[in-house]
Amino acid sequence: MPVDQRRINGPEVSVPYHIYSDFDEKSDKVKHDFSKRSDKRTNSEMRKIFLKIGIVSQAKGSAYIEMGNTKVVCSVFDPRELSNKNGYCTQGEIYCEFKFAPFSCQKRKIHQQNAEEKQYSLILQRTLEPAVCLHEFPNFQVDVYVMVLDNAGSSLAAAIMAASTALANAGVPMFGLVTASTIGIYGNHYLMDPTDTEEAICNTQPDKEDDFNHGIITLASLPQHNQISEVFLIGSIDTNTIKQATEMLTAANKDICPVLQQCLVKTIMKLHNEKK
Amino acid sequence: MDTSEETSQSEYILRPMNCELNQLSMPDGSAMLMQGNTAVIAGIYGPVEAKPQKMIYDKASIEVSYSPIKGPTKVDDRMTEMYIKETCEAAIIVTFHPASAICINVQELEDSGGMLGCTINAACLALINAGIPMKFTFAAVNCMIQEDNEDIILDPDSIQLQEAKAEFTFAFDSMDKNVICCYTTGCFTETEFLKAMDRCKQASQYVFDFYRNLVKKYANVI
Amino acid sequence: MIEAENIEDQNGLRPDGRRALELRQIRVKMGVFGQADGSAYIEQGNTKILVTVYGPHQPRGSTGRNTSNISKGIVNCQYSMAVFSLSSGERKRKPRGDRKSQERSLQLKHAMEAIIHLEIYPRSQIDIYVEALQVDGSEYCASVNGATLALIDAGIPIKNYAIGCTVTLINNPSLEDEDNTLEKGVLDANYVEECTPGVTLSVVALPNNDSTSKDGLIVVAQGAGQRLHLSQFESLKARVLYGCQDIRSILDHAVREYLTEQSLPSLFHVALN
Amino acid sequence: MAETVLSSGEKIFILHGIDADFRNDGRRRCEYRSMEIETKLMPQTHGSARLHIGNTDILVGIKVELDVPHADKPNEGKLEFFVDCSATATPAFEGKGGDDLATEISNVLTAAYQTRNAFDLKTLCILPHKKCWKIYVDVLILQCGGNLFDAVGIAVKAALNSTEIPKITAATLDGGEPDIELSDDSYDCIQLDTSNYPIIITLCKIGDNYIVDPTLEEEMCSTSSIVMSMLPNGKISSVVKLGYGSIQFNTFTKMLQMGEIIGLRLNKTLMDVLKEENQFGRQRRIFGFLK
Amino acid sequence: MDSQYKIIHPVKYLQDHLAQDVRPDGRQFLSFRSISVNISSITHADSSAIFKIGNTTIVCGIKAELAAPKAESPEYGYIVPNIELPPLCSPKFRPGPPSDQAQVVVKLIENILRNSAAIDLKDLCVFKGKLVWVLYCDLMCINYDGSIIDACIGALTATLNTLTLPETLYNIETGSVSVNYTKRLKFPIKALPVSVSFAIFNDQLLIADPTDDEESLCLGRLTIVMNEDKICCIHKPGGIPISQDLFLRSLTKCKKRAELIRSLIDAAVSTIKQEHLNE
Repeated sequence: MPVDQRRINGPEVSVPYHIYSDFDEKSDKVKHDFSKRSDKRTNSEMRKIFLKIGIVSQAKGSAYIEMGNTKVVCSVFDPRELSNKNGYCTQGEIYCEFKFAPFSCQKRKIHQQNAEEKQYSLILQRTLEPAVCLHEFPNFQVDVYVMVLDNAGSSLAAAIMAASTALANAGVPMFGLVTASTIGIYGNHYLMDPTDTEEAICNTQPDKEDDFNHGIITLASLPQHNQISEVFLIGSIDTNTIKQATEMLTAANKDICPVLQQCLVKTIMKLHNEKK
Repeated sequence: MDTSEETSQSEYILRPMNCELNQLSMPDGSAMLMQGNTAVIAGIYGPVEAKPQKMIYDKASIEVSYSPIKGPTKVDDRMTEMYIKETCEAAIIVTFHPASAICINVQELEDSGGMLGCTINAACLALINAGIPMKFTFAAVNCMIQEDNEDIILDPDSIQLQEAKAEFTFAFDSMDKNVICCYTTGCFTETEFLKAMDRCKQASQYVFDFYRNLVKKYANVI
Repeated sequence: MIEAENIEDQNGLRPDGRRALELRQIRVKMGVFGQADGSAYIEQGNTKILVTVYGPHQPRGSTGRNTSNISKGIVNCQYSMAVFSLSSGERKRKPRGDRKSQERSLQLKHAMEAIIHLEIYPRSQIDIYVEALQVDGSEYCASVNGATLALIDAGIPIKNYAIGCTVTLINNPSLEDEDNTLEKGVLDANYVEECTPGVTLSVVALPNNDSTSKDGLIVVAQGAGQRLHLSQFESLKARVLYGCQDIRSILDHAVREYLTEQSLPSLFHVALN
Repeated sequence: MAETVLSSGEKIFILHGIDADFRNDGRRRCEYRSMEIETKLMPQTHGSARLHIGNTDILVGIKVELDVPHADKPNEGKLEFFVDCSATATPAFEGKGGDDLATEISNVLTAAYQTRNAFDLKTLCILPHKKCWKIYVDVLILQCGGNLFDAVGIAVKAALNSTEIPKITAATLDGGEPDIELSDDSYDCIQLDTSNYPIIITLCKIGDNYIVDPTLEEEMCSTSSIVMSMLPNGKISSVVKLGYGSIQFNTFTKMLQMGEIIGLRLNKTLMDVLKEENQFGRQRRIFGFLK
Repeated sequence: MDSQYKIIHPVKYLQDHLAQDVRPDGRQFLSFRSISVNISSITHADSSAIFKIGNTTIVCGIKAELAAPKAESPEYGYIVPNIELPPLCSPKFRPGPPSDQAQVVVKLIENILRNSAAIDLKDLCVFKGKLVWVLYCDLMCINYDGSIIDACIGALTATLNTLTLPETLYNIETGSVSVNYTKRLKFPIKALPVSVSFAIFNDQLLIADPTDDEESLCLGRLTIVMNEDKICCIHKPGGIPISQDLFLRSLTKCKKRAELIRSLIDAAVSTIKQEHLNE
């Protein structure tokens, strides 16, 4: 790989220290206990959501969301005219860019977007498109930038909610808010809002068990309209389980919606009071 | 054209300076400057039409590219470019040429200490040669503080620099001798800094004199 | 994989059993794709090339904007190699965009500009896209041949067939004393022959119907690292034009067959077979 | 996909046709077009397949290389998908034009094959920490006439099914350095266990209905579709939504169920066909693009 | 009215304010914005800090990795600073490779780190000639509102101050590495440089801690980095010439400010230590 001359470069190869074994060679894989989660939640309990609006003063709209240790910032800018590559476009466009900060994950991320981040960018775009009145800004593009500062699981769901709140904060016309949540499935266990270690467990299949459900589902919906705006499933799950899980997720999404609404209303009220 | 024999006093304070103007045929102005063994060549194109992305509607945009002697342009060189750019921007009357660009290209030829100062001086000479209107000319002087005896050495070469505790590069304007740019490395105290600045300010006069003599000479030739 | 030394094979035969002036089997199919304006598939031995032609249409993108010449049509070529196309076993990193592909695109463009009646298409663009599916030597020449066929399929008027053929000089000092036809250059080299330390000349010519008169050469390129003595050039040229003539008659036959097939009412299709 | 523009009248016509369960080409909503598939058509690859459905034309080549395992997964091999949208499909794909679509398709493929239930990367390991196989699945899209995802999914499975990995006769560690010996006989090779490889099914929502195997025109009438990958044992290994529309919850579950039934049937048919082709043996004539 | 005026005629808007001896955000010429530090909030980084100066927000995270040292300096580890000015933080930036500005800032930060001798690269050595630590210091700008260097240096020093590395052993015979995940050692920091930025306007008008609007309209910028009682960097890349008097004024102002920032970082670091003890 050519060296990037636009940065200060370290050594050519370096390895994270996590791959090395511990001093005392204990069995490094601790069996995960599904009756008790590391943060003392029940399986169907979500982490607390902390949401703050307008944290990026330079942006048109912005939001910061914390779900447990997952921290995501999102900002939205003024619409820009589309570069006329295919002639006039009767609909507006949303451009999303999703990035993990280099220090946000167990493994250091490189500065360019990797395949996963590109995929998440596309998912984010598809999630937001049904919610935004694209016909209101023809031939213009709204940029949505998402940065995950700390990824402790369910970062995609957090990013979706941050983005939808930031869009609302920026005053982009929308049909409704988008809420999202994630569920991890491992056998008969349904783990709502999994942490990153739980995500890693749900992603791997135990040995010699073919008929075993495992996987992660992220579901984004427009709770005000009872619509699903995006599903992202990965793993190996049968249809009935998916049905059951999506039901749980839709219910959760409905519950989250007031949190977002309240936060938006509070910001408006604060602005209003300040003006007075 | 050799000018070294005339710089009578400066030899004791600064390394001998040599300059040839109009070395390059393509640019609108060019200067090859040697300060001791440090040598650079600078060429100016401009004012030319600016690229749409870089155009500023009410003034000229200044683009600098600095190429090191070997290898591709790195992060370090961006810093040099920024210093040249902002120093020249202060001197050039940018509002004279709205929506146009002035390109300054500097090529390193040899580095034996005081590179930044040398590039700034070469850029100034090239700007004079190109006839770009300027508010004032500017001269950069390099100096260092020695590690053991804390002496200030003006315009050190690369061997002297190995014993430097701190190194300073200042650029002064020709009118009030105020500081246009200032670049430092190493740790130093406030008094050391002020002393160094003072010494450099005095030395800058020799550089300005050098400019004047040089221009006089070339004016005759032309 | 045959080692390069095996080329020293006696009896004047080449590693794949061909004579020096023998071409590989050429198989052609025109109109492979329904959606393109013109398309062709050509096989020269194991070199397999797919070409599609779109246009003439309104110029678009960057090519359309910065054209100084509006009195003639624009030819836009893209040469791309499938990542799995290399016969040598390794996998290509990128299908296009590397220097070699860009150079090929440009050479192809020059060749095609020479045969298309561009003056009847002012302010329009013709796209020629080449996809190399399998590469076993002479792929540039095969793509020129394929592009010509695709243009015919698209119904774009051309002046003549542009025919590409390679001639390879197998420099082998050990063979010098023998009378050797191989020594004077072999036609339509495959990958192994191209890898030999000789020089490979890719030539695109516009051969005429009668083999006597020779039309101008258009593209001469690709020296494989070795110098070519000027005295050898004329004999190589003669050889390669002979090869072009051969290819032309094969392609011409294929085109005529295809067109008769197409012009017959569909009922007759069965009868023809 | 060479630039199709539909008027609203045409769109309504297609929509009404689908409402009546009678599509433009005479198919019903859940019917596929007939497909042509040919495998092992490219001798320079370890496995290959070409799929032709309607106007869609896909070529898949598989190359296998020796590689070093990832440091954090020392006993797993590697599987990499690369999709190239060739400009032969449409001039819009020229240069980097097709990259967005290509990323989307390779993302779906990666997701579909990610679970160990589908593809066990451990089978590709030769010597832990030292040597493993890396399989490159390279998809070349030569023409698109709708339903790319399904077509790519089938073609990839067929190509993997035809893949022959050279047999390793000896793998030893010589002073910390791996030493691998491959079998001399080029016919002596291992086949991949494709029994539980997924296939991809797209359910395209048009109006109030959903259809499979949409043509290009039908795709233009749709605002959203569900792309799911089905494992032959009845599991779903990935689901994503495409398009800018949203879907009602009930519709979504119905689509999933429909996809499951179709996926299982399609997979069975595919495997039967591949088996049939395999019975022709090595003497089978290869048609390629000459047919 | 105010905001429209600002958009239509930004230069005049600022000048009018300055003529009234007040800045657009209500500050006096030489007063600073409030700062805040938040330490160790990022769980996946080896150490981290969020540093805010007014609106400007920088998140710094350090990831430590292991690598072989350079042959010419077998006992020296690596420190790799990097600043990201993503499009997220301001409409001025576009996606893509680092802009010229980001490159200059990162170079400056590297210079400051080296000049201040805040860290000894020998402390990063695990086994001479075989294994050393690489500290990837990523500075992420979340909100870009001027005085970016001050915020970066603040975030970086706060992060370095809380950095701990797991105890690591290199076995020379087998060449294997083992890491003690439970025992983390504090990384020693030798100095605590503090950077203070100024903007200069017509008639030698000095403004401390400029916002983005002020920075983009000013005629010259000056950054001074203090290292305890010494200066380790004076950065003035160009712009309007300034007198010696101005240097003196900015230096006095800088010293006071540096003390404040240093005490703030110290306080933040010690509360973290306190928390650790309590756990």
